[in-house]
Amino acid sequence: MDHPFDAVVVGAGGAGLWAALELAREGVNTAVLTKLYPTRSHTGTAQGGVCAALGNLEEDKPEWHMFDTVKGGDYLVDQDAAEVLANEAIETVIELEHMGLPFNRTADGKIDQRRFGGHTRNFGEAPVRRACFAADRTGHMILQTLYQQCIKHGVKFFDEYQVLDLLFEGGEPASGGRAAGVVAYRVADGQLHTFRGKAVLLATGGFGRMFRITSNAHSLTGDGVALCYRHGIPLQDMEFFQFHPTGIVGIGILLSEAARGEGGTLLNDKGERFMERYAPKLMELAPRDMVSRAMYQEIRAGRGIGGKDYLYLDVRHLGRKVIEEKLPDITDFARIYQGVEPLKEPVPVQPTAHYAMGGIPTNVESEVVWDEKKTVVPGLFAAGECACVSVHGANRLGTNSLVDLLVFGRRAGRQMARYAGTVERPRPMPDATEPVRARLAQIRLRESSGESVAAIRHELADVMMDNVGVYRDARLLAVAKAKVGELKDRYGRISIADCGDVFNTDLLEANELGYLLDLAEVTAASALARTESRGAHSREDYPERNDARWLKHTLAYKGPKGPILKYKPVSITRFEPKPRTY
Amino acid sequence: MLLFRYRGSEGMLAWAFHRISGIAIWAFVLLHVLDIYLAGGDPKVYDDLLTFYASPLGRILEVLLGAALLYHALNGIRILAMDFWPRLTAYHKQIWYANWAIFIVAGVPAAIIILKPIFGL
Amino acid sequence: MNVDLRILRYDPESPSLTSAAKPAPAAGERAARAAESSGRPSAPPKPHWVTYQVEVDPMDRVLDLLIKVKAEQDGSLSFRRSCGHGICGSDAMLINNRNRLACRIRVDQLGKKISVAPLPGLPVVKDLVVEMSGFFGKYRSVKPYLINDQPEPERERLQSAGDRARYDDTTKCILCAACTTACPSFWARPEYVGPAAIVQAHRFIFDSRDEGAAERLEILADENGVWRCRTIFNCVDACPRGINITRAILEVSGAIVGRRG
Amino acid sequence: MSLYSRSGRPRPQSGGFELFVWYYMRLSGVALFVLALIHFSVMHFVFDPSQEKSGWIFSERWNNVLLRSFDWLLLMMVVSHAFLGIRTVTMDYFQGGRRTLALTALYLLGIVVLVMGTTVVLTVKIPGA
Ligand SMILES: Cc1cc2nc3c(=O)[nH]c(=O)nc-3n(C[C@H](O)[C@H](O)[C@H](O)COP(=O)(O)OP(=O)(O)OC[C@H]3O[C@@H](n4cnc5c(N)ncnc54)[C@H](O)[C@@H]3O)c2cc1C
Ligand code: HEM
Ligand code: SF4
Ligand code: F3S
Ligand code: FES
Repeated sequence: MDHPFDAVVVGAGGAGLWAALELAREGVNTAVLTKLYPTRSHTGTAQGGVCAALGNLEEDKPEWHMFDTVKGGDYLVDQDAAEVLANEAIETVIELEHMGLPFNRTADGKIDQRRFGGHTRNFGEAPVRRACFAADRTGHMILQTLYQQCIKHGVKFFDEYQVLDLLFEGGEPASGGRAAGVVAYRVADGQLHTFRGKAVLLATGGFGRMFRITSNAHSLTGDGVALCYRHGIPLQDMEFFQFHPTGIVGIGILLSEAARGEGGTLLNDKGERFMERYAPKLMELAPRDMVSRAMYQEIRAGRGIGGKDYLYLDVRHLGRKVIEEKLPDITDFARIYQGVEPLKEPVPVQPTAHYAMGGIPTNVESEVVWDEKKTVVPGLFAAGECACVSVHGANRLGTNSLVDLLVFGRRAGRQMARYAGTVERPRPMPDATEPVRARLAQIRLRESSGESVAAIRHELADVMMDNVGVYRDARLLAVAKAKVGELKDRYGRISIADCGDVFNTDLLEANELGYLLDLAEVTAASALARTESRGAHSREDYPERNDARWLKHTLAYKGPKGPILKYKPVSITRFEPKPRTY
Repeated sequence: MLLFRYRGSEGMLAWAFHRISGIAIWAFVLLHVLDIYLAGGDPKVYDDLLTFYASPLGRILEVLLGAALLYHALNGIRILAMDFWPRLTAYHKQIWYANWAIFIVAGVPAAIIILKPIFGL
Repeated sequence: MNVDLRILRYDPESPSLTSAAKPAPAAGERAARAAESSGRPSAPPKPHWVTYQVEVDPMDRVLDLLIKVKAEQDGSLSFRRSCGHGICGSDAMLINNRNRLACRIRVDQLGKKISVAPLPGLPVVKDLVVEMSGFFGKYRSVKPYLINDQPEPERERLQSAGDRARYDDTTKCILCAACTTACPSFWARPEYVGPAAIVQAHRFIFDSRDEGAAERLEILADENGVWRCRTIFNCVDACPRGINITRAILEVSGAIVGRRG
Repeated sequence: MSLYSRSGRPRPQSGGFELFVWYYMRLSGVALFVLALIHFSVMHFVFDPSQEKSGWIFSERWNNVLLRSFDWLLLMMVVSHAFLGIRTVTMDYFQGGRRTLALTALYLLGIVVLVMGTTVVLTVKIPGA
């Protein structure tokens, strides 16, 4: 079935919803496609907060926010984008409040703010209260509020329609084609639909599911990112993947940084606050890459709890009131998933794969750019975790992802509305669904003795966790690269149990595994090439940051025998790179 | 059927009993109106009726009716109280147990009084 | 530790190849079946119980068990899941005859025999997947968004911490449908707007910044609105977010009575 | 009201009546709590009707206009409360044509009971008076 629209938004997390809202306000005929019901999007799991220099409790300025973002990202941040982020954070947060978001309040009725890792006053002096929050359900409230507004404005949703391909008119992006729509699979009955649009937004979220221990949802398989890659658009800075310091041991469920923002501490087996040794000024509120590395070093030095591979997060001294009012969900997670009572005992934690700094390269208007000269792919947009405007550089600061969604989701919507007014709607493409049909048939119809999807998924998660984790070196990465290659071969021979049409998650999971394999390959290759340590990318064989050689963004193009790596410069406007200490 | 398969807790039981007791009392009231109507026409019928009420079976039925009425009345007040003070919902189980306490304290002596004659006391 | 996991599976009229009821098809038959299945109008799927033996850790959650069965025993088992930690609302289902989120209930809380069935009272699509459009339609019907036509101030609207606390409980809802589908009133009359929608309406009716309370109360005062609640509390027992739903419902009916009576 | 039809929910019907039923159930509930319990205890503990002769009810109880009105009020309350209660139950468990049928039967029954009850209370002559 063919659906003609003017704009197509893929993904209904924070980024997609805000873009859809802008489009609806501008009266653009928009379809929002999402493989989950919108309220199931991963934005809903974000806990801690969203940063904006409102200065409600103490003096704060957007310039400070910008500086923290740039420094936190180890100077790989594009500073023009970071400036936009820090400035527009304020108006987007205020607008969210106007939309009804139930922020916690200060005594005088303003939006309450708390401390978060890496956010400081006066260019690094001391932690500042910048994270606006709604208990520890900030993401949940953002997702709900934006969805509510979309309903109010009559946005058309196509729930449980999974996009399986992108359509271009006039050739692939590299040969000047423009985005023309998407092919989507209706999960309920397995039918393929085409959605035509002048402007197409990808807001499909992250891909943490390539790691064994991750805070990411099962559905975060990088669909949009991988589809771009397969259409010749390069992926930027994929070697930078953030490990969050405090995941629940063994399963990776996140205990928000808000726990530390409110004063929680990290302890080793001897009961020491070991962060004193690694970041004397900010202690536990140093950026995540540093804290995760510090934890790994403690564990390696045998100071993990009982000599094992985890440490303690201690919030007992915060008192029942703070814990129950400001951290209720986190407390609940510890109780349910670990059987630990945070009021009485310290909570065992270990770093967990959390956030993809890299993704689809875009400019500050959220347009996808496909080469080193930032040439725009007409009509194609990306925002949210799947995109890389590079406001996070080599390491994202806590709360900056939600700001990223709001600021660049909104910009995407506005720019799409402008753009859609200037071009004709793409013509119907009768054969558009054919490649997808063929791809699915290959998986669906192979006889049942093939390779197992679950086995490949597990082996992938293991090798990525063990070899492309917090610490890396040439040998580990080479092994990972080879292993992923082998898994890709085996993936070519998979077979599945379900060949029906109705809610066939067997088929969809098999297809998603293909995306994860592509992205894992790019991640390993990009990481192997970057012979320095920067932000979340720590090479033990190259422990220093090397600005002379590596102050540049990686661009990985799909080649016939694996990724082809190119580089593009970092935009530096105000802050010259300096050593990064806290 | 779902109603029997689903494992509800106190609230669901309280409702099921309330509904059942309401229906049961209603059935009794129907009969009661009918019998009084007939008795109004013919004192003889009324005497027969009274004899039945005095019989052991009649007394047991009366105790059951009383129990249904008492439960329904108490739980009705529980619902009313929550309607007017929604905060009380947090204690709906406790209130239900308190109802049972009252039910026993008030109901058992009453039942004894009604049943006594069966045992010739 | 081994558990018996009984799953109430619903086969839609399409070829599931290894579903326990059917033998795996011979080579070549797969293509024929797939071809035959496309585009066929779907008949209501048929239910049957299937028992799986699963090796588990007591701290595993039911969702882990389902994933394990799908990975190791039968890939054709369908269920929804996403976040895996009780925050997205995908995997509400009937577990040991009570509605819960599969990712929030541990094996050690359930015992060695675990039964899993789709949410009661909604049409089943396949296995543990139910049709949600009616549920979300009811959600939409209560105008679940802030209504305030006053010009927006430059900065945030002010709200006291007390006014904020007034509706805190109902902001937690993740629209998982566990409550509505646990409600005997809803089973009896599927037209009942249901506890989830009332919770969502409550969240705005009691928000000091909202001005749409009258419209929503009007909607909820109708035949299928708050009056259908019989204070049964199954909703509260089922809610994975621990919301005191009945209280919210009674506050809404109180508001209607207060306005009209 | 476009939002309404999109929602898949029927348009509002008889909203005012449902509110009335809800309220009335509660008001009559309170009244019944007092009246019915008094009635039951009077009948069983103050007098024991099974110990009385048939004349008692006519000679003592209904000689008093006040007690007669009390019984009539009680009857009205019980019948209306129970009647509306059963209406809810009926509507819960019967759909479509069967619901109409069951409700009609219920309404008829209600009228019959009211008429019968009122006749008894109003017209019964006091024997021997
Ligand atoms: C546990 C956790 C806590 C976090 N806490 C914070 C925090 O406190 N502060 C902060 O700033 N950041 C936080 N983050 C990061 C932040 O939440 C995410 O980066 C952000 O929510 C991503 O939003 P998104 O809009 O890009 O995508 P998502 O919210 O992930 O949404 C993706 C959407 O795309 C759809 N989709 C995906 N693939 C397809 C397809 N093929 N077809 C159709 N639709 C598709 C999905 O259905 C979904 O609607 C946290 C992340 C995690 C995991
Ligand atoms: C003695 C005092 C009584 C009180 C306080 C009382 C109270 C109530 C209340 C509050 C309800 C509404 C329940 C709800 O909406 O969920 C109700 C329902 C009902 N009552 Fe009563 N009631 C009393 C006596 C009676 C009597 C004497 C009868 C029968 C003759 C009766 C029959 C019913 C019925 C059939 C229902 C409907 C039950 C349902 O919907 O599940 N009640 N009662
Ligand atoms: S109120 Fe609770 S049970 Fe109901 S939908 Fe919301 S979260 Fe789920
Ligand atoms: S279970 Fe149903 S009846 Fe009311 S209290 Fe909950 S909505
Ligand atoms: S998977 Fe998200 S709630 Fe269970």
